[in-house]
Amino acid sequence: MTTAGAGLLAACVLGLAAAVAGVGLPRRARAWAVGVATALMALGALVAALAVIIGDRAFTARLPSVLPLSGVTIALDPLGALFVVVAAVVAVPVAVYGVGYALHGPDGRAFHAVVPLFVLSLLLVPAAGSVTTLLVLWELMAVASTLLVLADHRRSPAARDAGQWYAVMTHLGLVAILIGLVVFAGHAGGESFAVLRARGPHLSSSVRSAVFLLALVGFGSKAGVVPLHVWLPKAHPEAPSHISALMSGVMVNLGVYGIVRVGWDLLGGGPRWWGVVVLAVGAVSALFGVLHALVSSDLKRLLAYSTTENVGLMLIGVGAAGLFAADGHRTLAAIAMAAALLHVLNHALFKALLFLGAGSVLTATGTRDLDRLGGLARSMPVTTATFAVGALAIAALPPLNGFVSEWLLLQSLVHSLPSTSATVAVAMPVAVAVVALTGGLAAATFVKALGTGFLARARSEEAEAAHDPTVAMQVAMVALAGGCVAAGVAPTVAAVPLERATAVLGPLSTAVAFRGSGSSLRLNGISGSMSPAAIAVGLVIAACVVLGMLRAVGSPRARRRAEAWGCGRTVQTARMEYTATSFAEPLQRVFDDVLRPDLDLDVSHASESRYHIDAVRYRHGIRDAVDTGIYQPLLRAVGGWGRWARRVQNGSIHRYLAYALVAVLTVLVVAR
Amino acid sequence: MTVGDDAVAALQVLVVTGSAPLLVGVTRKVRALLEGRAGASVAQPWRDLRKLFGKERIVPEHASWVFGVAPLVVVSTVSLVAAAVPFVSTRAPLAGVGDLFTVAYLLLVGTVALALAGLDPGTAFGGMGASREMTIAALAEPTVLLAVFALSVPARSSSLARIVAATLAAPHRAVSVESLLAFAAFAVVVVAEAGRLPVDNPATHLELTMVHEAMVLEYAGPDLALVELGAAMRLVVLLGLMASLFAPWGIATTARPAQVALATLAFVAKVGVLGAALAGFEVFVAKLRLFRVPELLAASFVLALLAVTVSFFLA
Amino acid sequence: MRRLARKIARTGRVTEPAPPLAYDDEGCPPAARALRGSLQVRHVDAGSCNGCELEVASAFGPVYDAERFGVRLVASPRHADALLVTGPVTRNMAVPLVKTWGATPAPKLVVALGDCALDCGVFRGGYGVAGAVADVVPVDVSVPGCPPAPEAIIVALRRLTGQ
Amino acid sequence: MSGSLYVQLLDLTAGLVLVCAFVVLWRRDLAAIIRALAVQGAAVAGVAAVSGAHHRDAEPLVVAAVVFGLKAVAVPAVLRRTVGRGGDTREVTPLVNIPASLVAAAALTLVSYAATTPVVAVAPSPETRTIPIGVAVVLIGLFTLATRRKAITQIVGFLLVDNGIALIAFVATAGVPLVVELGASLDLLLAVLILQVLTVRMRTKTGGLDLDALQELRD
Repeated sequence: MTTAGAGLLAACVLGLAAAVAGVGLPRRARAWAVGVATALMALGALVAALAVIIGDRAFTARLPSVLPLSGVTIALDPLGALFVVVAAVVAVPVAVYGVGYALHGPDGRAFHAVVPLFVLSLLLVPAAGSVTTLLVLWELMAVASTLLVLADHRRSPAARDAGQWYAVMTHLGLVAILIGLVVFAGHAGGESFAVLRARGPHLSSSVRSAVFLLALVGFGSKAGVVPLHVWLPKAHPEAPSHISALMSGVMVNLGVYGIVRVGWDLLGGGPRWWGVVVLAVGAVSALFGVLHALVSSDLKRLLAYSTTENVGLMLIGVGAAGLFAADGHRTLAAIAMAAALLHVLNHALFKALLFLGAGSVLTATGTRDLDRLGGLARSMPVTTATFAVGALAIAALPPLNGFVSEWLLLQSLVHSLPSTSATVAVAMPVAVAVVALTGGLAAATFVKALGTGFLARARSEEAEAAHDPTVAMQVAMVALAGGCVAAGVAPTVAAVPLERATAVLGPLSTAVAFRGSGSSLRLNGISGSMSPAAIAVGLVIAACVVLGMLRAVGSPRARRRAEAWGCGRTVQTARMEYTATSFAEPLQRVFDDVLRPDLDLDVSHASESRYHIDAVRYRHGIRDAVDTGIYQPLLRAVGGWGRWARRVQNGSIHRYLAYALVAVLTVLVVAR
Repeated sequence: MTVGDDAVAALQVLVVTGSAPLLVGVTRKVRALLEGRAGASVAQPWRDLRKLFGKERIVPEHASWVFGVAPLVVVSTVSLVAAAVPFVSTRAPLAGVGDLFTVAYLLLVGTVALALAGLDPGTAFGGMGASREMTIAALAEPTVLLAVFALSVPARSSSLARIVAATLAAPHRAVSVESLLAFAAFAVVVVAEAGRLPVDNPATHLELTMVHEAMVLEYAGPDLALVELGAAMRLVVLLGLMASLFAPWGIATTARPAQVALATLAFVAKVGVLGAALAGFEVFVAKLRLFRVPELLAASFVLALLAVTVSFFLA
Repeated sequence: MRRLARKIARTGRVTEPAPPLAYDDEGCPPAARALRGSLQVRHVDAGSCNGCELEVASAFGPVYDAERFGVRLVASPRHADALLVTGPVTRNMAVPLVKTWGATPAPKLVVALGDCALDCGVFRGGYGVAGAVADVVPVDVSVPGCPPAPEAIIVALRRLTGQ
Repeated sequence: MSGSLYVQLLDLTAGLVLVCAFVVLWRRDLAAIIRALAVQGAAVAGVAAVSGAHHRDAEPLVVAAVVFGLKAVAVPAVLRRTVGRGGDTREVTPLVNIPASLVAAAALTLVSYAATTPVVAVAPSPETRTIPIGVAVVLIGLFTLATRRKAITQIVGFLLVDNGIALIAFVATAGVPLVVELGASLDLLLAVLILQVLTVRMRTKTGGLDLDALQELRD
């Protein structure tokens, strides 16, 4: 038995054991046992995935007896292995975090039994080797995550609503995937990925396009792309925080995985417009997501919208890769795809970290509202420091990891010109502009989240009394922060795995994105290099020199603490601070036409005189335009249809018999 | 005899650091002269810094470690940029950093650090400044990256050394349509990023109109000196980038000491001329309302977009 | 724009030549020596009638141009070396003045400008007046006059910068 | 004139035509808009002059002189007089706000580039490569007509369309016959004069140049 097989088997066994332990063990031991078993399970899968990547050989296994009719096919190739690595790298710290979180969050038997199953499904989906296997694991993942979203439903009614939305959206997505893959398998004459891969490129173009679009819709709904993202800002804030970390950090990635796997592996790539569609979807998601993240003052909602944004960036990379591949630019395609895949890893690291940070804040203060937080830097130093690393990384600032993938993405886009195709020439400047605007707004968003949520003065008593969470939770956050720094400084380690992962994709095979030479990252085929390590070292040296100079000129080192300068005001309170809402107000005003905020200002005057104001009430809210513009009318229409259906179906047995008669008559007439 | 690459990098940092306060002195002097005043000596900003380094440090009572670290980050990032951009020599002193995208993001690090420090003390004005600064930075970002895009198309690389070398090899490119459009776009961005009129008034005393100044209202003594030095160096770096990208003549392509010395002089002269021009321009314009700034940035964005488009279609 | 350019060209320099520096060492407070030729001033109006403000504005205007001697007005006491206080200290401004003084990093100076700042002037004994500047914060330099002429302000400031 | 210098000059003048169209959208001040229009007229004349100088042909030079006199001097002067008679000097609230119009105009430019690629591909030459600029200016002119409220800016939009067409005519045919250009120019001048008379009458009737006021006439 190979290492990969042993690792996967161990993961499955440990996962099931953890689920059993969750049900069976007494309350005190439960969290520990489940946490340790889950972490070990993730490690097992990590070993398996690394073995596949290092050996550069896919691991396949057929287990005909596990499922009736079709059996289970496991096929872990380097592309899938990369996603398993991402899932495992996030799952280990999350499992550790979960041990500490159990003291504050849901702690029931069912909850502890479902968490390992969810993690197991996340680890196994990229290893699925046939349509049935994929669909079964996908459904396991969907059901498990729905249950976890609902975990807190007793405490918050919003969780029930979120769970409902999530269940509906995810199953509509499943239906799309199901139809797409079944059609695909039907035309290809087999359901294992090997058969699909062999036949996919030779199917008629209409079938291929239909399968691709269905897969895009189905996997896109899981990835949270606009306009299928509506469940995301509802479900992620309500789920327990480490579950949100798994959902945002890992599960949405699997949507991207599905699009890449079906579109550019099984179908073998397609015409130019596939790339353009994915690119457009990515661009819209990135901008829409970041704009809503910018104006959210609920920390977890902000992070959820930022997930939509980051998925958008990944899809820009995937779409650009498809576009370049269709034009025959393999090198550029490989760089764009590598950028997208590297961003998958980076996003998993920092988004999980940020959600864990948000969870720590939530347990310490009981609120996610940035307008009521603040001052945590002094009361929760570890959480603040790790959250700061995550925030700076997601804002794509060097020398952290978000910058590396953004740089790669920009390089691939920029080197597309001069090109002979007008589509490329129009799409690329727009894509660069979108990436740039998204990056700028993301920086503003996370300055807001960090600056108003963690720095400044406490805006409420709860924030004042906060303290860092338990050791297990701290360890998890520090580990992820370390991951962000490591992936930022040494991205060259990822060169080979990315090369092997992109080589799986037919149209991109044999192309190499970048190589590490020394500490610097050198693009292959085009001129471009960047050394994150040099940036980090340079910054440290510069800072040391500056400190040395300060010492040399005899600057005083002691600092006097003094009251903040408030223009001589006699009283200065935290209520005078800029809040998260006020921080985002100028940008919200600039993008008024897109965000369409609801503003409501009531001024009531004193009864004696109109010149004396009694009270001013200002309300302000921003609703998701897609939600209010598309889904609410749709829901109303469905509701209306339901009412009509109720009239038809009133329970009278005679009427039902009459319907049957009409049906029979219709069949007779039609089939005549 | 040749000058080593590390020596060139160190030289660039020294030149930028040394000339930054002088450039501020020059802009103030030009402004004073145009206003009919005599103005302070060009070296006055250096005197101000020398004094500030010896003064007391004050930290607001609710501020965290971010407040103390931010000035260091500002100066470090801009120093690193100064070492990496081919101001004096195209021999790419720090190859891993001398990429236009990297430079743009490194400068953003300084902005973000200062914005966080503005929020940190928990005052109204600090938050206001941070909010405005990030608004402008976010809206300027598309222009920056598209201008980078336009410049990197002819050179087939976003490496600064390559762009400069390409322009040196084909000087007529410097007056091509795309280059002029990119120059115009870049000029607007420089004004916005350096916090000059008409986007921000560095000499304002009214807190409500402040952007950059509002963020640093709390800094005193050596911390303030670092913030001001960082801002001045940023201006030199931005103007130097403009000079290197659009008028790279004089930049050394070999490591001979004479050429390097000449290149240093050329750099100082170019930045001085650009600084004086900026100060002269500032006399003629008034500060824009904050909500008119997006219009200016949209215009610069369009110029940059046109530069990219034109570089493709007229090529 | 063209009109402004023509005006600038026609007007030329209006600053009057600087009189020789009357520098007497004992008149210079020790804190001023640590400043070494650079003085950032935060102006505090503690309850002035605005007469002194006009003269301060004039001292920093084109004709007297205090900036050429290394003096600059700044927006925050944190950036300042000296507080330029005008007017008698009113009850409402006493606390803000103390806070401003506290917010200024050492070494710091206080310049009391005008007769009111020195001894409350015509407002002495007024119901809203808390006292002279020296009653609230330690004063290092006094500039008498009601209001003091710009030349007097310039002389006092030059003594601090030594330029 | 050497080949590369000619291409460069042609590109610069054509680029200037496009930039002026953006300036028209960007500025609110009517005087600045008219100035941009005058510069644009001069640039259109410049295109004709450059191509005439390159092909050593006198006729385009004459056309250029006529176009310059008309588009850079006469028409702006007429417009300036209309503005100078009082009333509003600013386009205060366009139907589409300024950043959005600029972005829209950029999109129009991209569209015109993409749409004219096949046309340029028929006969690629330095002249035909500037056709997209002409098309873009026409589109921006139509956009101005659709989104600006003041009568003056409406006329400006109309003139933008005309400048765009003139540019296309110069570069697509390597020069327009003198007679045709003269005829077209005179028509244009006539149109502007008529529009000016109309705006003056409108101002005397309604007291302003806001076109929304005309909607009330229907009621």
